[in-house]
Amino acid sequence: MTLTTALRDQGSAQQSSYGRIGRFNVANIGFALAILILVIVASMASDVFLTERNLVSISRQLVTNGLLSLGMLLVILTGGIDLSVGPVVAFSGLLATGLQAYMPFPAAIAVALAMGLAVGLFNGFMIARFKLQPFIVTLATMGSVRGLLYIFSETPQYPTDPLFRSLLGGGFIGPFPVPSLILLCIIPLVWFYLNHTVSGRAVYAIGVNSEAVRLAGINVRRHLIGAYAACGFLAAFAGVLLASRLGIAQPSVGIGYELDAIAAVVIGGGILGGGGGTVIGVVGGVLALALVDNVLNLFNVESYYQQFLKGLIILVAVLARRKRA
Amino acid sequence: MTLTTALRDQGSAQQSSYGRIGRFNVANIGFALAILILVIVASMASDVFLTERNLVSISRQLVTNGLLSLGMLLVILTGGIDLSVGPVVAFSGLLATGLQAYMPFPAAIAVALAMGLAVGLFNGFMIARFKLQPFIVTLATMGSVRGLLYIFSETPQYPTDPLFRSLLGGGFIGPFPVPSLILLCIIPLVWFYLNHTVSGRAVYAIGVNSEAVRLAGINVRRHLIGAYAACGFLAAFAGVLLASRLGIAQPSVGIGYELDAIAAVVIGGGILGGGGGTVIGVVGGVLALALVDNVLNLFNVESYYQQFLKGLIILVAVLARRKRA
Amino acid sequence: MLEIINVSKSFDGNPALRDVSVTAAAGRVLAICGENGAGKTTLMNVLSGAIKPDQGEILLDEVNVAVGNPHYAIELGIQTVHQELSLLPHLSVAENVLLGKWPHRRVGWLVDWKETERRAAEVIRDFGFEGIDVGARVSDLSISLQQIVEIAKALVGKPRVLILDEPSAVLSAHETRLLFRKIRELSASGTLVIYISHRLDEIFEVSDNVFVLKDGLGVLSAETAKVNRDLVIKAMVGRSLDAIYPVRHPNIGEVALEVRHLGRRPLFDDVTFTIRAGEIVGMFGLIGSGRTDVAKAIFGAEPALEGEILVAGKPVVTTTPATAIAKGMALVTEDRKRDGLAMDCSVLDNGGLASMDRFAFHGVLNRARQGEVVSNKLDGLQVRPRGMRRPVRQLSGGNQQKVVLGKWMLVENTRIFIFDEPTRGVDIATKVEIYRILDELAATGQAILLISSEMPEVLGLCDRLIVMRSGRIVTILDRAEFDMEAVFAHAAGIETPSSTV
Amino acid sequence: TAKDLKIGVVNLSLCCAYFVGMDLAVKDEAKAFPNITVISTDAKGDVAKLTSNVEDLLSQKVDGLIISGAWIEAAPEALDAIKAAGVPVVLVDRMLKGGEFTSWIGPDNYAIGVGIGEYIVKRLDGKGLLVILRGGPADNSIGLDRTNGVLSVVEKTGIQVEKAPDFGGWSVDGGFKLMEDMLTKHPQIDAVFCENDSMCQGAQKAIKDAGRSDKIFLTSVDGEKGTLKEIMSEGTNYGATGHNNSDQIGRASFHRLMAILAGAEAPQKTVLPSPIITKENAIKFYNPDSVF
Ligand SMILES: Nc1ncnc2c1ncn2[C@@H]1O[C@H](COP(=O)(O)OP(=O)(O)OP(=O)(O)O)[C@@H](O)[C@H]1O
Ligand SMILES: Nc1ncnc2c1ncn2[C@@H]1O[C@H](COP(=O)(O)OP(=O)(O)OP(=O)(O)O)[C@@H](O)[C@H]1O
Ligand SMILES: [Mg+2]
Ligand SMILES: [Mg+2]
Repeated sequence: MTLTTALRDQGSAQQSSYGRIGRFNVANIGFALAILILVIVASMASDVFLTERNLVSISRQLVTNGLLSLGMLLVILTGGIDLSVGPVVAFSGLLATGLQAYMPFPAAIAVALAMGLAVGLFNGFMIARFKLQPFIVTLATMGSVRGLLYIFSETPQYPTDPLFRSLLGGGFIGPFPVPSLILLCIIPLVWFYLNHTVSGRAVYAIGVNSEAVRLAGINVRRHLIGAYAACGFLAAFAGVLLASRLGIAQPSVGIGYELDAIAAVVIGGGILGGGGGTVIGVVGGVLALALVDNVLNLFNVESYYQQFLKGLIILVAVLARRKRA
Repeated sequence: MTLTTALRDQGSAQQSSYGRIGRFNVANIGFALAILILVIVASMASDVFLTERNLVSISRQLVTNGLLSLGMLLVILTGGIDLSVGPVVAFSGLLATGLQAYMPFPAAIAVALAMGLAVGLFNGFMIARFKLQPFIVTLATMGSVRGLLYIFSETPQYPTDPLFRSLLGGGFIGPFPVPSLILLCIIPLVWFYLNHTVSGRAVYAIGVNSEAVRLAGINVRRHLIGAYAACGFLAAFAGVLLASRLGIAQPSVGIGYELDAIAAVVIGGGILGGGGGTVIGVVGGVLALALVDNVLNLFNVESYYQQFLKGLIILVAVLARRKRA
Repeated sequence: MLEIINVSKSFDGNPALRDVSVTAAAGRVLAICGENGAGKTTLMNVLSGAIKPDQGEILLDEVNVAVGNPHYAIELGIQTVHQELSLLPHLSVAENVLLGKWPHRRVGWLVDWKETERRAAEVIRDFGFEGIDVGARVSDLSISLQQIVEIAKALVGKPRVLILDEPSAVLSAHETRLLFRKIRELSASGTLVIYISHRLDEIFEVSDNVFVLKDGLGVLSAETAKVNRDLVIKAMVGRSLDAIYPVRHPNIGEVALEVRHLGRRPLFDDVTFTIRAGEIVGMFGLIGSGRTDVAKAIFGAEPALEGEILVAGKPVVTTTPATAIAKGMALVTEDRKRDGLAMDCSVLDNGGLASMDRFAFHGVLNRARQGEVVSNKLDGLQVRPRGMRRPVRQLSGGNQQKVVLGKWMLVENTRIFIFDEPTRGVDIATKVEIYRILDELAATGQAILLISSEMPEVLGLCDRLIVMRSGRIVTILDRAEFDMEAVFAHAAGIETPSSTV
Repeated sequence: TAKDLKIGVVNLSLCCAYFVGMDLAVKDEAKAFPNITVISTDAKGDVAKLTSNVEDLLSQKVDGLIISGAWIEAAPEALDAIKAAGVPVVLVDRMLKGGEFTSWIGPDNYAIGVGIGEYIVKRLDGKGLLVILRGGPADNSIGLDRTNGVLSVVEKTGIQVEKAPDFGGWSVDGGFKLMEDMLTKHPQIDAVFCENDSMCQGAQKAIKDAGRSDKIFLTSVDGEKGTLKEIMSEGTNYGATGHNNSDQIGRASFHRLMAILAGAEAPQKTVLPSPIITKENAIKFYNPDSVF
């Protein structure tokens, strides 16, 4: 046995006892088990839960929060937060549909994505350049972008090109909905970015100690801005997919979306302020939230009780994760 | 020259540039100036700004955010955050009005305040005992309390006792509205608590380094729970005053109030994550936000442009504070 | 008076203390020695109530204090100066000193600020530091004065047991002397003082008894007078160390770094010196003399405002660390917790942080190769415990320091190494290793600037020595001119007959 | 030498096309009169902010107020303050309880619900399963009235009613998601009623994606441009919408206020007719240039 393999073995043995760093630690396994139990209970208690129809529904419903949560993960890893994703979703949908009257729909989509990128770049720039608190910067952007999008259009916009819906949000490849497939492609991309690129590793480290990263000769500002830009871009992308799935873009959409995304990241083991969070955890968090929604609806739980229970479930989820960690 | 004096010289040289622990530092003075300029410009540009009627309006409008921001300050000083204040405001209003059918209104108010205290204690307990992240705990409570209050009453509640309105939210002492006077009394109380009580000092210290505070033999858990309890209590109090001012308790009220309160604290120099924030700063922040709202209305700025501008103004406010700090 | 009986503690299954027993009497000074990670701090954490032991008890006059409650320990008169600074930087000195012991008027929850300031001033004055203004903000004090404040916290009310966990690491010789005076005063009046330090000279100077921990086991417990340096080292390290400093065979080449009239007032001004390839140049000065600021300026972390920097004879402009690294510089920062390491990240990520480009192709990392190279390097530095995925937070201080060294040694094409207090808080065996590494680096033609506050270290290792005072270079000495008294006189600004500026 | 007039429009919310349309209609009517200024405010759904906005407008000495209370039931303090200031106020759309007002113009949401209910009963021939998607939250009296209106008719027949347990938030995506869950749960659905058009627009897509468009028809309330177009289109399963013309209501409210300011004795309550729009009559109501 060579030295390196010895080290590696040791590494994997230790993983079990050290939460955050490992990919498959106890907390994650417990979490996966909890989701599995939820699925089993649901499929026994409700005969429609495991139908193709319902699974397709769930897989489409979690796309928006999935994309937002992945972006939010990047930002939370740097120690930040992005409250402005909700309005970006709404604005992007309006642009992607409303501009179809003036240009082909791919161009409209490009404008929408560019807007998301721009908002993200702006957030990142203000935070990185002026060392402002991410919460307050993105809170301000949240208000401003919401104002802007209403200035752009105070009424819903409808796509004019039918392909916009049938190719993207409303499309299917075999039995699989296109938006879900897109999300499925983006998840490993983000994972690869975080784990196998210089920039991704820097993002992880910046959230823990940005001064140490800077002194290691890494351009902290660039990676910080990059994380916010990616988050804005993903939010805009989510907005395009949402509008194309619904066949309409409403200006009032997206309120509270940022909280859902943050909840998914934290339930998945993310730590606000940086230093914790994995793609697999986020996927679990998004899945858990979507399943809870779906199951509560299938079990016909009244709206207020749903809201009440959802709060409790979030609490139990973070408690359980803590206990096992 | 001996060594100690050499050191001493350097020590005192450093000090003069920072001054004593400043209650009135440069950033705060600049901030006060900015508010003053806003007031002067507004009173020159609008002939109604300085009318008694408008000043009374402003002073009543800022009561809710004033109380919430003071509570939020305590929590932010400990390094936390409380997202659950909005539903507490709504629930408290419902209890204080709805229960008047069954008991005299002071008893109904007592129940409402007790509810706020209980929510705060719950938040604090979960955060202090289980070391959970405040953001996610209070996000969960936010949902749960919102659900609960709808379970309590799906429809608005109206006060039955006319004194409830005329003594509290709707009352005047001379030209001064009662709620504003109450806020005016609570501000120095919170200041006194933070600066002159053992618990207040502990709150300041916990946000900076809670481990150090624990090692100094201080019961961190108790003071942490206390801060959340106070925040919940103040939110409930704000809810009672609001319901009594409006003459109606609406279950859906309070959405986004937590963000306004956080914005006021941060604009006033508070630091999310602990270690910064003063009562005087918060008062400035609350005042600034209320003035901006009022002035934008008086200047007849369209709703969406208001929203856009408000975001920008928040950004400029924190930027300006940073520059001077 | 104090009986530590069979105390054990492990973290995540790794034992930090194994069945440790030791006793000490009132009025004595007990020194605890051991390598980094031996368990010294853990033992003191048990005693001070910061953590609860897995088993065993600690009796203070027959009362068990090992219950994991700091408040209880303080009530019993156990006062602790923790190894990590635990001050609240934005609060005043007075408040920090009396944190948790705020004096109050009549009602228990009302703080009496006048009394707070008065008592804090009294404690600090009795300690010998009248110069510290108790109204000042702690963050405005220099690091060493902050440490004085930290110690003063433990002196409020007469402690029955005073624990000092490496208090001298950031203190100057003079301040250390005042501390020792205080220790003697307290022990004379019946306080048991427990003193932890990696500096054996201090141990022999101040302690009555010495207790040595190795890998969580108590391996030596004796009266200080009855043991000698070698015996203690042997107990700590498990073998003797014959030579602390490597014998230098300098092979000095071209000028690698030249600094001309560098300034960033008021921190430092008119700093001019050169370092040649293969040379170790020391930089000595009192704490706060501006050495770190010079290092940061050269490295572009906080760029200089005046002057120029030449690398291999060519002027360079270092505005960011990245540009400095590109010119072949590396800076091992003095405060590893604040500037050196991302504590929650893994050993691998920290070790590989500065050299990622080596393993990257268009920004995509070859993680397998990176892991292999980093773990080889850290293994060569004998970082313990091994395991690349462990967060560095869980390593002891000395091992953390080795990770920082490894991080910079992995960067390719480095010609100039700046070490800022590389041996602070590091045990004697690791120090020897670090000295060996410095010597080896020099032997491979690197130019080395060694900033240190430890006189023996700079005298033992350096080829030339820069002495700084108040942000200016007072003198630069060749090895032949090295003389402890003279260097100290220069640094402190005390006139001596031999001083030449 | 005409006197300048200042009119305040107090909107509870400008979130959605319906309310925006009303606000724009008032401004549009006012444009014709050079000496009339309209000041419009947005309370973002919060009754406290609405009260503040009323106070701010009174500070500016407006001559008259139009309040679009949207989904709140009452705003006593706001109405009291207006009364104290002696300014006439016209309520549009929502008739606020617990306070005095000069005049109200709006639809009767309950009646609209009844109309839709009758359409559903007729088309289902008194049997089948009707799914109801509510906007929420429960203190939203617009939705309550509409649903209660539908229920008052439907419950007397053999039609089964299933309310989606959660609220759709009045939005397209909310309707979409609720409908997906309901489609999963109920293999046989015959009709859908949504408390507004937006939710049904989402629900329609969900039904289409489930391949059940030919078995389920949709009904809603509002008469948005998009919905009207859909109802007119060939082979659609969008059955009917209750016409709630915010443009018309907005214009009417402006003229009502003008009349009051001119000294006219106005009726205190005016219900605007809300016809049920189906394929047959949709063309009469469709205006491609309208905002709403
Ligand atoms: N909180 C912790 N979690 C995990 N391991 C820990 C923790 N604290 C200490 N350890 C481990 O326990 C062992 C003893 O550490 P300790 O801090 O007591 O050493 P020390 O003798 O004080 O060393 P140093 O001289 O570097 O201060 C080390 O191996 C360290 O890695
Ligand atoms: N009170 C303080 N708070 C935070 N940082 C400080 C403080 N005092 C000094 N520093 C920083 O710590 C570093 C120490 O620099 P200093 O000017 O004290 O010179 P030094 O000779 O390097 O001192 P040392 O011997 O401690 O290394 C500098 O980067 C300085 O900016
Ligand atoms: Mg230690
Ligand atoms: Mg230094």
